[in-house]
Amino acid sequence: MTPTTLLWMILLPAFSALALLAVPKTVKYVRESLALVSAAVSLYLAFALFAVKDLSWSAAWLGSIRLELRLYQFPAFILLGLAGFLFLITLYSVVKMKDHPRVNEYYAYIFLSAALAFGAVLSDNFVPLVFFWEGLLVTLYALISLGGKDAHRTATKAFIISGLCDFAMILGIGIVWSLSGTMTISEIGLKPEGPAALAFVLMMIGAIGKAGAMPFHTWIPDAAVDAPVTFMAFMPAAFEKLLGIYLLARICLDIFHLEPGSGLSILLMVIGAATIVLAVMMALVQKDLKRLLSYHAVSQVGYMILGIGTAVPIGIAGGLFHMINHAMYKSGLFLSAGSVEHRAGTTDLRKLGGLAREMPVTAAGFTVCALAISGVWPLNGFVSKEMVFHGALETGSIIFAVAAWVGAIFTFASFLKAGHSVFFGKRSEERAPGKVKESPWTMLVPILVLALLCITFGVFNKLPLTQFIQPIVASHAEAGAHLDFTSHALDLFNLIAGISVACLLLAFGIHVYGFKRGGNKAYLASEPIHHAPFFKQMYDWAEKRFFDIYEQGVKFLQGLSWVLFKGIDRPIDAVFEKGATAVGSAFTGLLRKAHNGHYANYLAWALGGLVVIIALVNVLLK
Amino acid sequence: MIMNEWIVYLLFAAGMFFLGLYCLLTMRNLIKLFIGIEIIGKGVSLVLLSTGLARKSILLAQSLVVTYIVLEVSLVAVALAVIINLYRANQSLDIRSLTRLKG
Amino acid sequence: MTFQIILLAAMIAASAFAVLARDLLKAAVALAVSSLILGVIFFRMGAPYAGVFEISVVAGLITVLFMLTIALTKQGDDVRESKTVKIAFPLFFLVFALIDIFIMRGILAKVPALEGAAEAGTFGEVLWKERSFDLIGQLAVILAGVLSVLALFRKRDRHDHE
Amino acid sequence: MIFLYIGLPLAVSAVLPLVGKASKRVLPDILANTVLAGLLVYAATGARALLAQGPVIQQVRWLGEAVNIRIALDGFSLFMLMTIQLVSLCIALYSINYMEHYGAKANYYALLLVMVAGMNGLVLSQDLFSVYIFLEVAAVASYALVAYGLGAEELEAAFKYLMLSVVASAAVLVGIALLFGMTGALGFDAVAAGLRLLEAKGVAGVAAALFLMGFGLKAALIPFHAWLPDAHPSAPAPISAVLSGLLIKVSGVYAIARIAFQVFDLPSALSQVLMWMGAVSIVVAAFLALGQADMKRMLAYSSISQVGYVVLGIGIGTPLGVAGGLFHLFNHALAKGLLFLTSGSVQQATGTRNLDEMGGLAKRMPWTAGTNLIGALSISGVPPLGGFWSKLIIIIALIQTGEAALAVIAVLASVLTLWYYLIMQRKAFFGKLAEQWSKVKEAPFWMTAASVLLALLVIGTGLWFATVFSSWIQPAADALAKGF
Repeated sequence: MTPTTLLWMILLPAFSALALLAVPKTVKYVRESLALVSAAVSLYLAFALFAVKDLSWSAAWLGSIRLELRLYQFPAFILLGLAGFLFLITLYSVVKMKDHPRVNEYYAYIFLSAALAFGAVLSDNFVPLVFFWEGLLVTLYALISLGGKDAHRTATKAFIISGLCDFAMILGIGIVWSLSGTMTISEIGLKPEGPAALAFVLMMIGAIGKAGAMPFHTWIPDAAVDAPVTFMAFMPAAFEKLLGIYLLARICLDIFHLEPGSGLSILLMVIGAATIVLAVMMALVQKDLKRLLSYHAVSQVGYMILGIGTAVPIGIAGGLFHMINHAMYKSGLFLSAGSVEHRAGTTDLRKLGGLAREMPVTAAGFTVCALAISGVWPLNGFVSKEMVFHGALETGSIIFAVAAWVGAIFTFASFLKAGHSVFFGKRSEERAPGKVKESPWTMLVPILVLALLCITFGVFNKLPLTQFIQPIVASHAEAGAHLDFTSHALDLFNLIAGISVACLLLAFGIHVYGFKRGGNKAYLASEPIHHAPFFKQMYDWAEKRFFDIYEQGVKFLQGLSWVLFKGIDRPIDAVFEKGATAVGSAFTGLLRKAHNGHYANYLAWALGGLVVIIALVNVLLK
Repeated sequence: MIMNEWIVYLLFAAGMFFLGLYCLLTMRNLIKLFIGIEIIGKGVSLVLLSTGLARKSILLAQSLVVTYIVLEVSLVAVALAVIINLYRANQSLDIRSLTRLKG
Repeated sequence: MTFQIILLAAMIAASAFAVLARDLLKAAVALAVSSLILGVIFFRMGAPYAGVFEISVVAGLITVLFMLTIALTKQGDDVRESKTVKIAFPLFFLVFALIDIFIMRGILAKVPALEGAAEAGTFGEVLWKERSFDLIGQLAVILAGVLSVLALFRKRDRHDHE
Repeated sequence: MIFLYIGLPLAVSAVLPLVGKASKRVLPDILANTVLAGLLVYAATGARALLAQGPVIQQVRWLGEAVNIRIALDGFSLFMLMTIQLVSLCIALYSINYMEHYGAKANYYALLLVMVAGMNGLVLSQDLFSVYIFLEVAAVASYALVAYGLGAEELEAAFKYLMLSVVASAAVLVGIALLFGMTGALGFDAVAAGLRLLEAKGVAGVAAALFLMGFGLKAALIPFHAWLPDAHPSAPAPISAVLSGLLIKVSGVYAIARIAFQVFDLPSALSQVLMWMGAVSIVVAAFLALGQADMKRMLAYSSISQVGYVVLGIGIGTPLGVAGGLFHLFNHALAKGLLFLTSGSVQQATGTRNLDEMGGLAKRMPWTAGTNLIGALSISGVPPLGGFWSKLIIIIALIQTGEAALAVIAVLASVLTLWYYLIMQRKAFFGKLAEQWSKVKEAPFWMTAASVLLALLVIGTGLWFATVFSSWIQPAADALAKGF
């Protein structure tokens, strides 16, 4: 392992992207095998780098700015995760995206995103970081716009929101640079006070915007409908979460030293808690599986931000662990949804039902992942959520823990509803029996791998916690801190776990109640909450995109431009139109009439002009 | 005395200018118009040479006039070529037909 | 001086005839006559070279060019000049002459002038040595004229036009 | 050898018709462009060094003997030379493709070179009569070039141009004769010295007025402008660009400036008349441009309006005003050249100049549309392009001298300018692509290249205006203020 391997880690997917773009459409299998081989090699490289864990490489770039790459515990771990997801999603795409009209571009963008993401994770200098980060913005736009007709609008929305977040981050980086005098990330260690606090907030916006926290999330549910489902599993569910939370952790741990209980810590926790609760409330009432999943993708970010925001070791560890767990089960869920869409042709909960008989493997994978995201013992979600609860309680603010629990209740309730509607219960009347088959193996393998990983990381949580998470936190925590996270990982008999289990039971109760109220239709199970007095109003507003800052911003700008147009532009225009134009055109008309093309006329002007000038000069001379 | 002589020439030159401009302003035939230009040209040469006479530098004025005449020939050639082409294009030598460009 | 004034008046008369004549050929001839008279005036002013040029080039070459043009545009002859212009001419000319004699003369008499020394040398020396830059200009202007005539009478074959 | 500026183009143009017999297209293309490029390089490098010790008066030597050809080079002439060669080179490049279908390319280049030689000679000469001769050299070539298409409209425009121009030349000559009669001299400085001794205000004023009429007609100042909107649009596009970009400035503005400053020492009466002539031209021509539907005619009226700015700036007479006027001269030469070239591209592609028939051409001719927009923005005075800076300098100079009314006129007229250029942009390039233009193609390589080159120069002048201003404009303005 030479340091240049770091560079290859970035260049390999980049070159693959170019090669994939060049493969002609008519050639079969070449593209897919190339993509798979490239993804596999990336994964292998990531494993190899994970084993080394300590490398750095740098070269002069853009004049005095250095392209600095640095690998240590944390990036190595993220890199491994990214490469793993890249491989699984490529495998899945082999079938799912086979008939997409722009499949060339799709693969190219996926691998380009991977290259940029690897670069962003590895870079140890702000300039290349921003370069890679902004590059991701472009591929994000490109990938969403592959979705079809309406995707363009969503892509624009995603681009603008993410772009604003990135702009905030660049501003923050600028402040950090002026404060610390260096662009090399590993040399920076600031206390978030005064201007540094502002820088912290700005960079934080960049990070959580990438991860999709509220209020920067609104493009994700839209994209879930418009964009290819593999994109959802790839970008918002996996890559962007990993990158965003990775950067957030770097910001909180490396670049700044976030103190537990400080104002910024509480700000982060508030954002996290609000994201958990609000997004899960929205998820609960969705009638479309992909939309539902996408709101969960937002909601779960809240746990990570909450965990990291606690700034206590167990909270941070929980946040990071939740990040990797979430990437696994949310990808699994999106891929299962894709599998359903692939065979049943829809992801609308109202039109699905009883698919477990026809698609048992998909159903099993979905169930495991759904239980994991809901935090059911002994899956990985349970472990990481417990850690976040512990961390939240350790800061002494019970309210955050309560918010997290509320989130857990509705998460489980919504997944009961989703699973019940899609895979169990009665078969939908619209669907003829036997028409739907199980998906091909290349689609199932990624789902199963992810489901198995969910179980493994839950039952044998000691492995990831000691191997991956602990070293990361250890390198940043103060000496002597309590760093054994595994002690109560699967312990059911303590107060916190008890409350969690109670929450799950409550959720089950809510679901059963709603199911009965909705006339045994699972997709109506959330209606009682939907129509509860206070919530109804909120949901109505949410339906109207009342809380969508982008839509509101657009509306505001439209309103403003309307006011400007009617109030200022039109009156001015009227002055011009009625006043100036009338006078001007009369004058112009007169002048044009004078130019009648007669030579004698023109000559007479010239002679008259001569006489006038002679007179003028002589008058003025005296 | 010499100044008086100069004035006489200038007055007659002014007469030539008047004739030329009168022609340019009132006539319609393109060739006639150019005759007007020629008359103005004669006025100019007269002014130049008489000025040289008044300044006692007749040789210099002479060389100026010669240059001016050469120049005039060149100009006449071009102008008449334009007129012939115009006649071919319009089948008319009337200046009033030349009002296509206006506004 | 008196003879000179008579010549000048004759030149004006010839020019006026050139302006007013209905027949273009007569007008051209009148113009040539006017040039001839101017040439004689130049001679009498002590400028033989200018006189020769005026007579040979202006009265000769330019008149030939005029004739050629008139011949090439034979039907163009029938451009009807306005009658009132001819009738009004004496009136305008009288007004002008009065202005010329009484006002212009008054103004021109006041033209101040520096005393200058008489020049020495011959015409050739002046033209070739002092005004040699003008010769370049003459060359250029002849070149421009030739090229212009070439351009204006160039053959326009269809291929070129497309 | 400054004489090369006159001698080389003349010699080449004499040979070109013969060359044209041997090679119809390629050789004339190469020859003409090489000559202009060589002269440009010389102006930018060699001639600059000559000026290091101040103005140069060069005596041409021929066969080892001094010939009495005196040509003078100072900052002002050098600046004009630079502008002339720069724009004419771009135009010659453009002509490679554009003049294909006019035929007789060799003859065309020969006329172009004679015109350039005439302008160079005018700029380099230092006596009144030489100015007149070279004015005529350039003018005779320009008559033929305006009529080059040989259509009825071209000939009509050329005829009116010629007939008005000749009267103007007569006025100039009478003015020269008057000054000659008073001072007995023809050289600028000698005449100026004589005038100082005489203190002949009235007659000098008449002479000045005659010059103003003569050169004002060449510069197309209102009310002497009527030939320009006929002649400039009728000429082939590259010639329109030369006429609008160079000829009216060299034979009009340069001559006025040179004579007003160096011969008459710019009395305040002359300054006032110049400024007001400029202001009237700016406003009236801007209104006229507003009412045009013909693209090139609109550009032609715009030329009158912009020359008004130049004359206004020079007429102020303060160093800043003169510099601003000259800078605007330079900017306008580049931008108007560019605009006429792009209009030629549009005309060649669509076969029309009528703005109402166009629309959406930007989609089919992106380079043409883009470069046209740059030129239009520069002339309209949109920062940071060159036209903005020069107009700004003129306006500042006006305010400094207390001419608030003129400053307001200049500002308002620049709004008008923007207005009609926006009309042009909207009608020609923006909006929906009309059905009949769906097969229109972008202009050929050399035409696009010339437009892009000029556009880059326009942008460059704007971005590095301080450099351009201090290295070219300021020396020119200084030379004008000081004299030889």
